[in-house]
Amino acid sequence: MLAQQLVNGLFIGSVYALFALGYTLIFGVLDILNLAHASIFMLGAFTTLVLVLKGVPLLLAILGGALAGGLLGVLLDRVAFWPLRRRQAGPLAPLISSIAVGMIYVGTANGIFGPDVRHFPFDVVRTPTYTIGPVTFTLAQLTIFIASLALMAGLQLLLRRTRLGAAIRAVAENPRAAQLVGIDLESVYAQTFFIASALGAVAGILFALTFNAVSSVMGSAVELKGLAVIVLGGMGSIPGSLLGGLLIGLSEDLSVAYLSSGYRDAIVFAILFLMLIIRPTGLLGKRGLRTA
Amino acid sequence: MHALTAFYSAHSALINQIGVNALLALSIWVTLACGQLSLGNMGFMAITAYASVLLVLRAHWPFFPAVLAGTGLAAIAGLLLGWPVLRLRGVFLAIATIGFGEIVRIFAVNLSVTGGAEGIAGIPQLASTPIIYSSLALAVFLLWRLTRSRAGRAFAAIAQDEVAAAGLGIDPAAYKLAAFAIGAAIAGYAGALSAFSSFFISPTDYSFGRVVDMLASAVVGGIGSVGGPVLGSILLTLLPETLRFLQNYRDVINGLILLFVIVFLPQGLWSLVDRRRAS
Amino acid sequence: MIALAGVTKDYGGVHAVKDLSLELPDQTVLGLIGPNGAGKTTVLNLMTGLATPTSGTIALDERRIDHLKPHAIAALGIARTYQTSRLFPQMSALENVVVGMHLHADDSLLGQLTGWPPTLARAQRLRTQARELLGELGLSERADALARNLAPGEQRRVEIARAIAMQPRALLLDEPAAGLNPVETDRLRAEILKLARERNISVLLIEHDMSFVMAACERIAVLNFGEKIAEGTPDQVRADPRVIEAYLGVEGVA
Amino acid sequence: MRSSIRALFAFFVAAFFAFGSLPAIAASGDATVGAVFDISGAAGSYGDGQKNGLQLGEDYVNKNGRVHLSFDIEDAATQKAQAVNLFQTFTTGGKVVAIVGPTLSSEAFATDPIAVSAGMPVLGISNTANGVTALGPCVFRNSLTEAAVVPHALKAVIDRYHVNTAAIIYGNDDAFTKTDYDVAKAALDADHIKIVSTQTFSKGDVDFQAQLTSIKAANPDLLFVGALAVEAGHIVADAHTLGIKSHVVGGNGLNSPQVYSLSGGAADGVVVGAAWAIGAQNPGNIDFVEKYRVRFLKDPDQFAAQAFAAAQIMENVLTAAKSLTPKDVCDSMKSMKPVNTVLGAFSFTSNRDASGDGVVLVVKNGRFIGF
Amino acid sequence: MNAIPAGVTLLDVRGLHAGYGRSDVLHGIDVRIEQGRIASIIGANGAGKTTTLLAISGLLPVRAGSIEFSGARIDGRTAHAIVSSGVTQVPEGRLILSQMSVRENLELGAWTRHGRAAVDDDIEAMFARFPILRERAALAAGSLSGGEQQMLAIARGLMARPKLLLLDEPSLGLAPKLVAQIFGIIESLREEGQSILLVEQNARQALAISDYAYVMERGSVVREGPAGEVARDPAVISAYLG
Repeated sequence: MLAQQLVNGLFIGSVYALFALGYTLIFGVLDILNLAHASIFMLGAFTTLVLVLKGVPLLLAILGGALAGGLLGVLLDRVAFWPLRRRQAGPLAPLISSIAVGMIYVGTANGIFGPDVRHFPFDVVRTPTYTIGPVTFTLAQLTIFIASLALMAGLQLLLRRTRLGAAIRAVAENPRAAQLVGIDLESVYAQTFFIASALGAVAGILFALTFNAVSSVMGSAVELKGLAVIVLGGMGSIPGSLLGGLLIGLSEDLSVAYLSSGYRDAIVFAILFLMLIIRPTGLLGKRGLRTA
Repeated sequence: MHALTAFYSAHSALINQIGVNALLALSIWVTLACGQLSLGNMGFMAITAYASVLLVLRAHWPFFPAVLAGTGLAAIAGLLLGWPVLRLRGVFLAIATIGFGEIVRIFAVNLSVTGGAEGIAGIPQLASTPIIYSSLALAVFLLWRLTRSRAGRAFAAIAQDEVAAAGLGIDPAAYKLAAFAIGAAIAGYAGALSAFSSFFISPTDYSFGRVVDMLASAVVGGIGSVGGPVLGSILLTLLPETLRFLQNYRDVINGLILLFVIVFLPQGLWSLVDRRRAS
Repeated sequence: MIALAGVTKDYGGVHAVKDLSLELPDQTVLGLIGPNGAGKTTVLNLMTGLATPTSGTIALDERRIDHLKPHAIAALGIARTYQTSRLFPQMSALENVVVGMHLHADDSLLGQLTGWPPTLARAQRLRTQARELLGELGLSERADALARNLAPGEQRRVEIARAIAMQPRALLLDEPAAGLNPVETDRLRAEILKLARERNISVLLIEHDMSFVMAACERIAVLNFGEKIAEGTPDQVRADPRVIEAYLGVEGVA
Repeated sequence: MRSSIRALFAFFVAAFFAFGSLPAIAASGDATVGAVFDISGAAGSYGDGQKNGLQLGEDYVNKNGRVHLSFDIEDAATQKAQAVNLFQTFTTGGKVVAIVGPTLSSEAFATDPIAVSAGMPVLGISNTANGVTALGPCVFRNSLTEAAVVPHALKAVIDRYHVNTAAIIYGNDDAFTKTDYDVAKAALDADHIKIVSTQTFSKGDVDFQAQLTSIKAANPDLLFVGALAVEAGHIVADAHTLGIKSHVVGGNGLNSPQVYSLSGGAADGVVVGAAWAIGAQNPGNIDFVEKYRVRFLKDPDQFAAQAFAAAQIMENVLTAAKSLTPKDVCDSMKSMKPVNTVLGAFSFTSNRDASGDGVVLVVKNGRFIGF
Repeated sequence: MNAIPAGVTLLDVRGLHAGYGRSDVLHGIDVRIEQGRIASIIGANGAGKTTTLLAISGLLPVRAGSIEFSGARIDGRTAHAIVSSGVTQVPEGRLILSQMSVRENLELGAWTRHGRAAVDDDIEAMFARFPILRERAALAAGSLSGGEQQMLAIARGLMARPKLLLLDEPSLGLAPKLVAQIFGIIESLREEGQSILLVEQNARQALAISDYAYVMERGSVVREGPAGEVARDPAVISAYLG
């Protein structure tokens, strides 16, 4: 049973990690806690669902969902953060404006799709189940796990090895210094939001495909977990969000298995709380995005 | 006059909700005034609400002693939470306190004394509109006086530069703990008033969304002065009621209005009332 | 009055301050100079509780203060200013100075909460005193301006007024003349010396402007790589070959 | 800019005073009945079905012509405070003679006392928690509680198969699913079935692998699921994926097309104790299901059926009432004779609860049929 | 390197107004810099020297007036576009990227340029000019001492191959010995033909290495002329040179 619980934890944890990646990227670059991230997670899934129902092949539909998520992220930045940036508002205002945009996004989904839980046609998502020894898992779960790792590695490479990555790191550390060497700040912000939000959307799409459920409130399932992940792993740290995600996933599954399922979330939050008290920078924090 | 009584009898619950929500927004505001973003206030609400309701229903205490005992409990919980999180700032503090609030809620779900998910029904209606509004008036007055006192100056100094404040002999830890305890007590007290004016409580009443509402009310109203959170609560409590006709699209308009205020009214709605702060 | 004995401060294996012994006697103006990164600001941080010595002791009138919290050290009468302004940006200059009176403010909380007239009168008196203090530093007209709207030179003086408002025994100034031109520098030096003399405040100041240091200080200590390489009167220090080598440069002081 | 902000503010002040007259939009017919459902928010999918069912019921009643009836359906958005305000508006507006709703039991505990003190009858159509009808002498419900349906479903499975051990998974942060647990545990204990594993989850969960892995290790003969439709669908799917072979049993919460739409073929064989069967052959029901499909392009669920039945009940109650005042309507409800509804022949017990044992259904090829 | 012959006007600022919040700090500034020369702006704290540089480099919006650079208007352009057109600022407080390595800082300095090989050559050139940076190349820039950081900041500014270098208080907070070194660097840059606009508190030394000087007071230019003349002006001596 332990083996199965570990595998369960790794799968769900990799979704948390992928979701938290966008959170952490935006926090690292702009010092903003973007509470609208969960709504982009949800809208990405809805976009893919609509595309699939229109007959678009699944892979293309996932790409479409990611693209939509990225664009919604850019829009979010434009309406919620850009005006505040211009007048150099304190940290509280962006928190509230991201909540506001989250409400608008969720409300739009609610208006269009209603409150029902939607699902993909079963012939699209039916995946074979594998049993290896004591462990059972589906192809979808395996895919989600590998895709999460690959996307995280990709982001890490982007930040370390590319021109855009250097610009993002420079802006993250000191926007004014970045401007002085000729980096277009707004363009870097927009690209950061695009990447972070596209990743959030992909997390939502994979989540929806694994559990075959899409609903306007699906973001709330990961919203607070995402926070726990980035705190545990270290705000702004990309390997941190992977580690944090996997640890939260594992702690959930193990506390259900060996402690009490009723207190599962309490245990997650207790870990989060203790982490903040003992080491506020998280397991891999401090090094942060800047040294990725 | 008749129209007023008729209006009151049709909307007394809503009027009470506004009063309670204003107190809740003030509870967030107190910690903000000391530079701390504390988002665990739904936990304090729950602690006082359950404690005072159980004291009244099971131990047959009178209303006010029960509520005050519960409020004291919340203040103690505020100190106990405040102490370990003292050195956390900004979003880290916010996240830690959210964790606290969620833990309280999960305990309320799992304990038997709280009635678990089934909650506690049949709570007597002891928190009348006069009680709620005189409490609010008193809280506003005391907090307004507080901001002008030595302690209030210390709060503001810590909020703006903690290191410099300490350099002037202000003990940041003590004042931050005090702010935590005051905020917790106000949140708890408001939670009790809410419980004793709504017949029924259950853990759902103390979820994360609740504290988001409080914070939004405080910021939309304006955190520059004590009147802001009250104004914000009036708007944000009325908004869902007035926008009901939009059905599933209601949240879109809700969000747009919230966004509008944040983007175009940096000092919140209060700046419309108090022109000096309008810039 | 304040005595550092054998103080060492390590940051991750690097000595920011090494085996430093230094005394700030009563009613003295002591200068602390040295190249960038020599550990001068660290010394101030150690003396005000923002940093804790790795080893060694810091005492105020024989009383150990090296493990006290910053606010407790401030309460014992040590005030300071910072390299870059740490005024409370959303408060007026006057309010900044009133907050500086925290330790001596006598408007009780209960009196304020109830609006008790004698308390309100006491609060009013604090404001009057603060206004006078700002006047002494030539800031009467700027008293009600928000601190963040003040010019850097004005901010510097408000910060000094705020520190003086604490009624300290010792005042530690971190580069008070940085960014000021010679005329402004001279004026500030005069103001500081006058305030210190009138109120019996000992001053420790870090400064790069040698004319300021030489004119203001009775004694000067020189740090290099966290170690004290010289201490003495301005003339002694100016002539010290080690100081010239490490800090002043061959050309000496202009 | 400044003036437009002032205008906005003035708008809200005006709106506040204007919406006192909110229920005035109703009442074109003889009697208006208020309805408070959670059409949006977390419980939106239940309120949605309820709204549809009630709208269909309104047409049905008015076509019959025995009484002219209109429902003023308002959305409480799964916010207790909003449900309370709506109840207060309805009870003080003088326009409605009865209220249908609210959607959740937890809301009912907060709203029904308002109706009780105003002498307004309430008909709950989805409140299943213990003690709801005890709130007052005019609080009724047409929803069969879990206590009424779950033991029958369990008994049916235990009688048919070889069952020695059982496991329970339920949502412990929801009054409805918590009641499921209490009822199922009592029933299993009474039958001396050993409970080998008890697991809980929270509202909104989608991943149940951890709990089900523990259950699989305990290898029970029967798995009782105390959940609402969406979570139940995921549980059934996950149980299938993990290869759990136990007989799956559930209550009213599982009586929804969502259970098989979310789990695909995995739902086959799930046994459900419920108040209503989509395939029930009484003529009223066949007609209802057909009309519902035509109008809303999907299958009705139990929430919709119970809402439709509420309209049928109100039709009889209002026809028989001495006058169309809340008091007489309440009296008429108390003395109501059995009525033919989509739920079958319906009557209230002396405690104003729904009488009857419900039905036991099983999922076969994606449809609910009699067990 | 420079197409424009020495002595021709490179930067022409006319009637510049700029400021923060509601009030203007600059009330119509005129500043001109010729190709291959050093102009310096001296003045009291808060006179608007840094504000002038921020407005030129696009970090602060120009409220009125014009800025012409190499014959083209650059006021209203974004900061990064102005860097691309050949104006680079080495800011007060250095603003090096302390968590990135010294080499990465230099590479970022060449952000607006293309051609990897030329950039690498220039990094080598910087290492030759500032040998200490070569020693520290792989270290996080934040671990450098104040003087080293100032050298890195100047080197980073030069990496853009600017037609005009704006230096804001390069000697601020540096020990006297290092101040002399920094001024030595500036002087050698002029000898190479680099046009520079220098803002300095240290008026005496600034005037000593400049060709031309502006004296600012309360947001206006109150005196200008060849640096030698300004340095001998009795009013300037009593106000700024002490």
